Amino acid sequence: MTKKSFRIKGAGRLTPARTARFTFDGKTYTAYEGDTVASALLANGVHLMGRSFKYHRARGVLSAGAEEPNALIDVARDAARRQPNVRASVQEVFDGAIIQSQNRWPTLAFDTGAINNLLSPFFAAGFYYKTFMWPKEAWAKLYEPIIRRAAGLGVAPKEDDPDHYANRFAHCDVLVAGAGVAGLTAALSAAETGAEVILVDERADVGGALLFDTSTMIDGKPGYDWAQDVLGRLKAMANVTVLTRTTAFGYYTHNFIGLAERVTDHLPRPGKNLPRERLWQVRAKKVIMATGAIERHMVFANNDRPGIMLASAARTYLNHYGVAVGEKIGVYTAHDSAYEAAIDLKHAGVEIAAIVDCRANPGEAVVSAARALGIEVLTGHCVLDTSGRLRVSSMTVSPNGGDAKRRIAIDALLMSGGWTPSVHLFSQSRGKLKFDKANDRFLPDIHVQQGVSIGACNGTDDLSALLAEAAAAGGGTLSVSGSSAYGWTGGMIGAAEGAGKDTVVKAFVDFQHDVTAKDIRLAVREGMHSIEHIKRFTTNGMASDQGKLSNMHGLAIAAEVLGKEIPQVGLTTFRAPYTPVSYGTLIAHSRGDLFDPARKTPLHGELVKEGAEFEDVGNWKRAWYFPRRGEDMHQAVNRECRTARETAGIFDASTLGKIEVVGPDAAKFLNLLYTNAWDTLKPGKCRYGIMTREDGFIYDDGVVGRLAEDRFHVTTTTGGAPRVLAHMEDYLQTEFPDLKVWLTSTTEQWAVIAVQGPKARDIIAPLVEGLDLSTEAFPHMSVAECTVMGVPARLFRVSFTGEIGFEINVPADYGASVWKAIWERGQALGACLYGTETMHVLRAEKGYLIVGQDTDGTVTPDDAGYGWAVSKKKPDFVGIRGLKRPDLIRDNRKQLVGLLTKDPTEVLEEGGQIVADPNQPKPMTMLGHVTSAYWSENLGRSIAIALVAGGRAKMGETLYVPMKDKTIAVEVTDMVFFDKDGGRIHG
Amino acid sequence: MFLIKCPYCGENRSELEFRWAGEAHIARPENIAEISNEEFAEYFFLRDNTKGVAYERWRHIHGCGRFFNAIRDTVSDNFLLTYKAGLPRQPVPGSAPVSPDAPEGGAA
Amino acid sequence: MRKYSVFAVAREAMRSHKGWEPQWVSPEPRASYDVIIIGGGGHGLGAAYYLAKEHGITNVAVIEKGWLGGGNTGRNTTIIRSNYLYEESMDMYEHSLKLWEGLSQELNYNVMYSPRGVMMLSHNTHDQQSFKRHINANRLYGIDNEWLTPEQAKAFCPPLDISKTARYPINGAALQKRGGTARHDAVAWGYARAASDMGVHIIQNCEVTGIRRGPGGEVTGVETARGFIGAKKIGVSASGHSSMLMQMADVRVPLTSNPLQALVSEPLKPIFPCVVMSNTVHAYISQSDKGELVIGAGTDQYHSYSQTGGLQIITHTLDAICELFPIFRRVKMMRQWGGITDNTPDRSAIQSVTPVKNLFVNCGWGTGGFKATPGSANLFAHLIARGEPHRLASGLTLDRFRTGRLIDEAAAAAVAH
Amino acid sequence: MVEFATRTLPLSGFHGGSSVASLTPAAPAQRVSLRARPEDVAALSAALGLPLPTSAKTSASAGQRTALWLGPDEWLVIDEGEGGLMAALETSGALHAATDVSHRNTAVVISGPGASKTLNGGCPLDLSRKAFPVGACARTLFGKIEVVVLRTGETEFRMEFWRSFSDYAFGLLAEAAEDAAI
Repeated sequence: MTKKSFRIKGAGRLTPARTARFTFDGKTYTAYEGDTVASALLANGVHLMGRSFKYHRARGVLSAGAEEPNALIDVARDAARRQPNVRASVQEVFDGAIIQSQNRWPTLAFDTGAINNLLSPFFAAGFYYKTFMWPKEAWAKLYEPIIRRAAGLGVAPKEDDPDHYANRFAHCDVLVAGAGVAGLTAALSAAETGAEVILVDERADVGGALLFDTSTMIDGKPGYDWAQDVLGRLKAMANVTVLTRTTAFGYYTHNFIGLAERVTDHLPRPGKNLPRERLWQVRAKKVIMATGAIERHMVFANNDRPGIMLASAARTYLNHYGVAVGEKIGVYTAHDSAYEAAIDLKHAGVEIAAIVDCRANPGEAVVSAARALGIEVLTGHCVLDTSGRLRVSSMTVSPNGGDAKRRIAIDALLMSGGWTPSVHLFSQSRGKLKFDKANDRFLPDIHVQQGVSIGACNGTDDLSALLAEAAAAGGGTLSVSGSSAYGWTGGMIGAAEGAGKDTVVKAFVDFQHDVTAKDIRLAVREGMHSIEHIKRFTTNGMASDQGKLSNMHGLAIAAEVLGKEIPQVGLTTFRAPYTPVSYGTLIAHSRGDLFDPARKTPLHGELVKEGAEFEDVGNWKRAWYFPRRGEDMHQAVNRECRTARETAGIFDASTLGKIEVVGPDAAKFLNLLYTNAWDTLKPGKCRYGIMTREDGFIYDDGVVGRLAEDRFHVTTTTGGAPRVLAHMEDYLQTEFPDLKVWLTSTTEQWAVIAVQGPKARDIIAPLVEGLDLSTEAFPHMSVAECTVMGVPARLFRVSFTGEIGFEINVPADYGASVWKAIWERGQALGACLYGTETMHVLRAEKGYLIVGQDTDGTVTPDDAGYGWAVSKKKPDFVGIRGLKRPDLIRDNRKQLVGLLTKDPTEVLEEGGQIVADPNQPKPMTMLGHVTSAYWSENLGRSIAIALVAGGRAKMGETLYVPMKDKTIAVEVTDMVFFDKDGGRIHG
Repeated sequence: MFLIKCPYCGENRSELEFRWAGEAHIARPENIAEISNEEFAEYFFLRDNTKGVAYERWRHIHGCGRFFNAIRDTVSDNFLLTYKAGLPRQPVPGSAPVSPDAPEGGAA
Repeated sequence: MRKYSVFAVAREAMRSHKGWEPQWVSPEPRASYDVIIIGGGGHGLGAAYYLAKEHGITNVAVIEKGWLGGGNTGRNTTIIRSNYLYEESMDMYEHSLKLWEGLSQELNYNVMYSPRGVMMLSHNTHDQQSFKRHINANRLYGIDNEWLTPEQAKAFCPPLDISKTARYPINGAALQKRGGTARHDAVAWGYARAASDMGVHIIQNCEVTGIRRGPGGEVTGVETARGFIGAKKIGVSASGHSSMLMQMADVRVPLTSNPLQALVSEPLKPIFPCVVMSNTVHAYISQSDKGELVIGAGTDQYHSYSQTGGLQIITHTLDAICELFPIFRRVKMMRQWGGITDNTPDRSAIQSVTPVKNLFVNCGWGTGGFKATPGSANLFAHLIARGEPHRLASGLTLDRFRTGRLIDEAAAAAVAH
Repeated sequence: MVEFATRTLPLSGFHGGSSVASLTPAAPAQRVSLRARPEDVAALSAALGLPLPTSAKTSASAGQRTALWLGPDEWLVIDEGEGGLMAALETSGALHAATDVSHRNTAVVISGPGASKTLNGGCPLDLSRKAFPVGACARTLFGKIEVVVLRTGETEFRMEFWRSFSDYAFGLLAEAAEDAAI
């Protein structure tokens, strides 16, 4: 094969001086800068670019734009920067691009998957619903894997994407989607009024149809030149943002538009600072949709061979890229626009074999112009079939309804079934469409958001009318005039003559998914009468082009078979995105460290220095345990537990939620929000509080300290802090708005250092000023404001370990410094640092519950053994009624109890289920589950807490926890395992 | 992503700043401790879940922090009106005023 | 009914598939039926099928306002599993899973039930405790569910990132091997075809506008776009629209209808062998037989019937997906859509008699409706036929909102999905 | 033998930005979350020496004090000088709730021609000069965290946020500043 160029000298707008080299399936090609992969391959005479989804049919590029269903390629910059399923008609060539074809094995030209084409009679629409059912197991084991391997198109990336992406929120007065004649005019009109304008176009260049339409003149200039002028003017205006290579992919509620801007995919060596793509989240006061129209193909037998493409695509390749798509070209059309493609190609010196027009009376002007150039025009004719294995080589032409067949040799065939307005964005905005019967098209009818449709997407065909409509949409006084060489008429939807009613030929409606006219007919025959059923049964319109070409044809064929009007059959919903959008773009910055904030306490740096292992608790990073050299977690926790009780332990409790409740009605408010009574709590004292929701189940708990008559320091669980504050605000603002009290989150104002153990007082005493720390002066459950190391602090005498304990709150910036001083003293006295794991063990030894671990949203205070915390005297609190419901006061509710394994060395599994009879058959009756279970180094045995039905009445009974490989016998006990009389806490 | 006019901030802000807070004008019974099981279920669980014009609460949680009420068409998702908490059920804009004996929500 | 088989397909292939009959017929409605089911999704069509098959009640109509399977049946991400926590849930979902296992053969319609395994990722101690509680409960109830180490999870799903440096590292997973997916449309169509074959009338494009009651308060039929149709019994099975329908009979139900979104990628060669869920980061993903990555997003926060949702829900979901599977960042979203889920306060379904005689309701399936389809349909048919719930659905009644005996899968597992 | 505690700032060591937006941690300041009813605003204003703003999205400054309207009964009062806010409010005699949040919040100053673009990398507010003039402020979101944004100059903003989010806030600001420069 000789290497031959299909570049036409003098045609197109690319500069031959700037070239790029790329490979396609391993073979190196040269492109001009600005070429798409498709135009570059066509310039090299390559039409075969892909294989279809189901039958693996050889396919060439069909279009020159985003609607491309066939030429899907894999584009790589390097091993990690590879993206499958890219449209060759959109992807610009960059130097060094590695392009590969997809869905073929071993090669694109010889694909064994093409056997499916031979078996296609078997693979009719929906065939898989009717078979592969026997034997029963075979679907998942045999058939499905085969089908899955055959399906799919591209190969997923195998490496983490090293590129980064960006996000930008933006607001504007006017967003214009589409920079063709209408969009440019509207944008300029709007911009001249001073409005903030964002103009977007998915292509690299503005102009829209002007990229191929060289016969239109605007303001006295060739259309493309005019477009460049307008672009220049817009870019010079400070109130205008022009975004090319940017797709308005979704029109969401309340004029919110998603844009995907492709920043680097066309660059040979993008700077490291550049994001690959940028997501724009735009809120526009007005959206002007100037999204144009998409040319339809003709539906006839074997309309899918490489070399067969849309007429406007061929014209774009010629007039913009300077490439002829063949040397002897046929045209099959139902619309005048295709003639102009033939005329342009003819002028460029390409032979036009014939124009076959299914209409008896096409537009006279185009016919005469074509004939004047010596082109054969066959009106009232159809293309019955084509031939050619990897490239079309002939078309068979016949008069409509006639028998005479003529075979014409060709190497490319241009089609036009007319133009489908791109109402995707409009439809996504939930606008209502109307059917324009005269032109077989759906057009925008009622805009339900602040938007307007102009130009081809609005069915405005006449250039002067379009310019006026666009200028008016922009809101300015701009006046633009223009003229087209020919007025276009015609168009058809549905099966053309060559795919007539009763034929069994493959006349493709949806190219990528290999849906043919006969598949649509079969669906209707099987009772699929709704267009949504037809779509789902045949998969028409569900390929990656989302039916841009196929929807109208499918609808028309269905309507014809059903004997209904098109609007009666309905239209499938247009869904975002308009074209596929990379996940990376949608995620933008939210990856790695920015995926979800990792909250760190003021002491985090110190904890790291001390070798802490961390665990995730909600968004927080909490110190889990502090292993010393050679220790595993178990050993470290045992040491920490022992030391804390023997000497003292130091713990970062900063993540504990804190809410400052301030105002004369503070106690009254807390009375309503907690089950306990608060008016009896004296300033300087603390109380453990339980919060229920209206349903009576435990919502949160924590120690509340009263600092003054009108000021409480409320603590919450770490994970519960935000929701507890929201819950409180809800009641305060909407149920008790007359209370004089305000809430402020102070979680992060304070670093909280818990010091627990017999030597706790000795450790902190020298650092504390202005407070007598003796038990007499400052007993358990006290709170005071004092000075610690010279800074104002709040000191709590509280304990979550059962030991004498203090929680020192200092302003967060001082936390690290105070922590260091405490740890220095602690070390000298033999104390340890401990983490959340030891905290859990120590509290379990004392039977203190953890909301969310020992309770789960179905546990009442009484179930948890905290019935005493529910005031019997208060006339009202949130939960008072819920607690009285029948199921909450019935017998045999699950109650928190202690469990001791018969074998003291056996540690139960948290989540283990409890039964009375381990030998009963499945399904077993389960009495409850183990909520907490630990090895207690201090007790030299395991301990556990469990929710057990009627648990408090089962003290001393033996129950069982059946595990996968053994059954563990346990005894029901109370929940306090260590220091049962509680003397140590007052020590 | 909705655009919601906060009646306290007086301007449209992104839904990201707001938290939906359920149906509006469901007042907590004053004598809640005394009501029947059925009444409690009615208050706490049963909802109109209106298809069409619905009254609902929002909170401008990442803005001014205030709860407020809204009238929204749950089919189109268009807001017809937003108004401050504590105001009685407002008439649907463009419709006849609510008759004085129409059931009123409480303070909520 | 013409039996579907490989031979039938081969025979039809020889004659251009001209011999296939409509899968279901859509006759003119009769003046009245023994039972009318409102809602032509999988649950409603299935209930009609089981009424005919197991209870001998064939004078049944399924009335659908749009097209069959056009609601949540055709909009969900098709996850099937039964490893729930509470006995009421295990009863229902395991019953359902057992029916899934033989559904293609039962209906002579390949619903493509694919037990490829559903793996739920554990990211922290709380997840681990919760998952083990489920696993142990499931095991003692006779339901498969097993704990995997991170390495085992990675082996089961190779694209998974189990590195310790991830924002939320994985500390294990719960795997139900019998869980998987099925082809959603096929479920609706398969039930419609089988029910139609037994005489059930399937009436599409017929919106119910009222429920008529007799002097004793009992239902007597429905007002529809095509006139009044009488019924001795009515079953409402209309997911997101259940509130509106029940209000036609003056019954209030504890439901909130929320948008739920999903999305698919462009088709890819097989890369993702199972179903993976993570409640902590909110991600649900599998790969369809066509090769699309099917991803379920969270619900939008507000109540709505718009079948659309916000872009922020989608981006948040994809954040999580790409954090778990970083290789997917260059994969593209091809299509997104929304459905309307009907959520109860305890995130468990309602299948119940109602205060109105002969009116039955099946609703509140939230995000879990698809997996329940055969089981729910089967037990709803029992409820309608017998007038009282089947043992396996006896906990799902409306009465629980009065007594407080909730089945709070949400409280127990953070998120039910 | 009491040693004195020293401060460790959450953003110490952070610096960055791009050619169009510099990112600088703000100096430590005293901050008070102030809550009060409308009838007490005058007395509190007098005590603070600046008029507490009563319109949404506005702030008021006097000397080194700035009061930001956060809600109809809520202000964030920042004093970058001597402090004394709590004491001053105490003298007002008016009903109010003041809570010291000096250490809860930290702040970054974003400065340069790309400042608003940088913020819009994560903030959904309209930050155009028209919608958000100098002195405008709002509690809002930046990416996944809650922040308070104050426009301190034509091309300068102060962004306040809770200290545990420092890494996230600065990380996202750094990426957004980089992108704003493109």
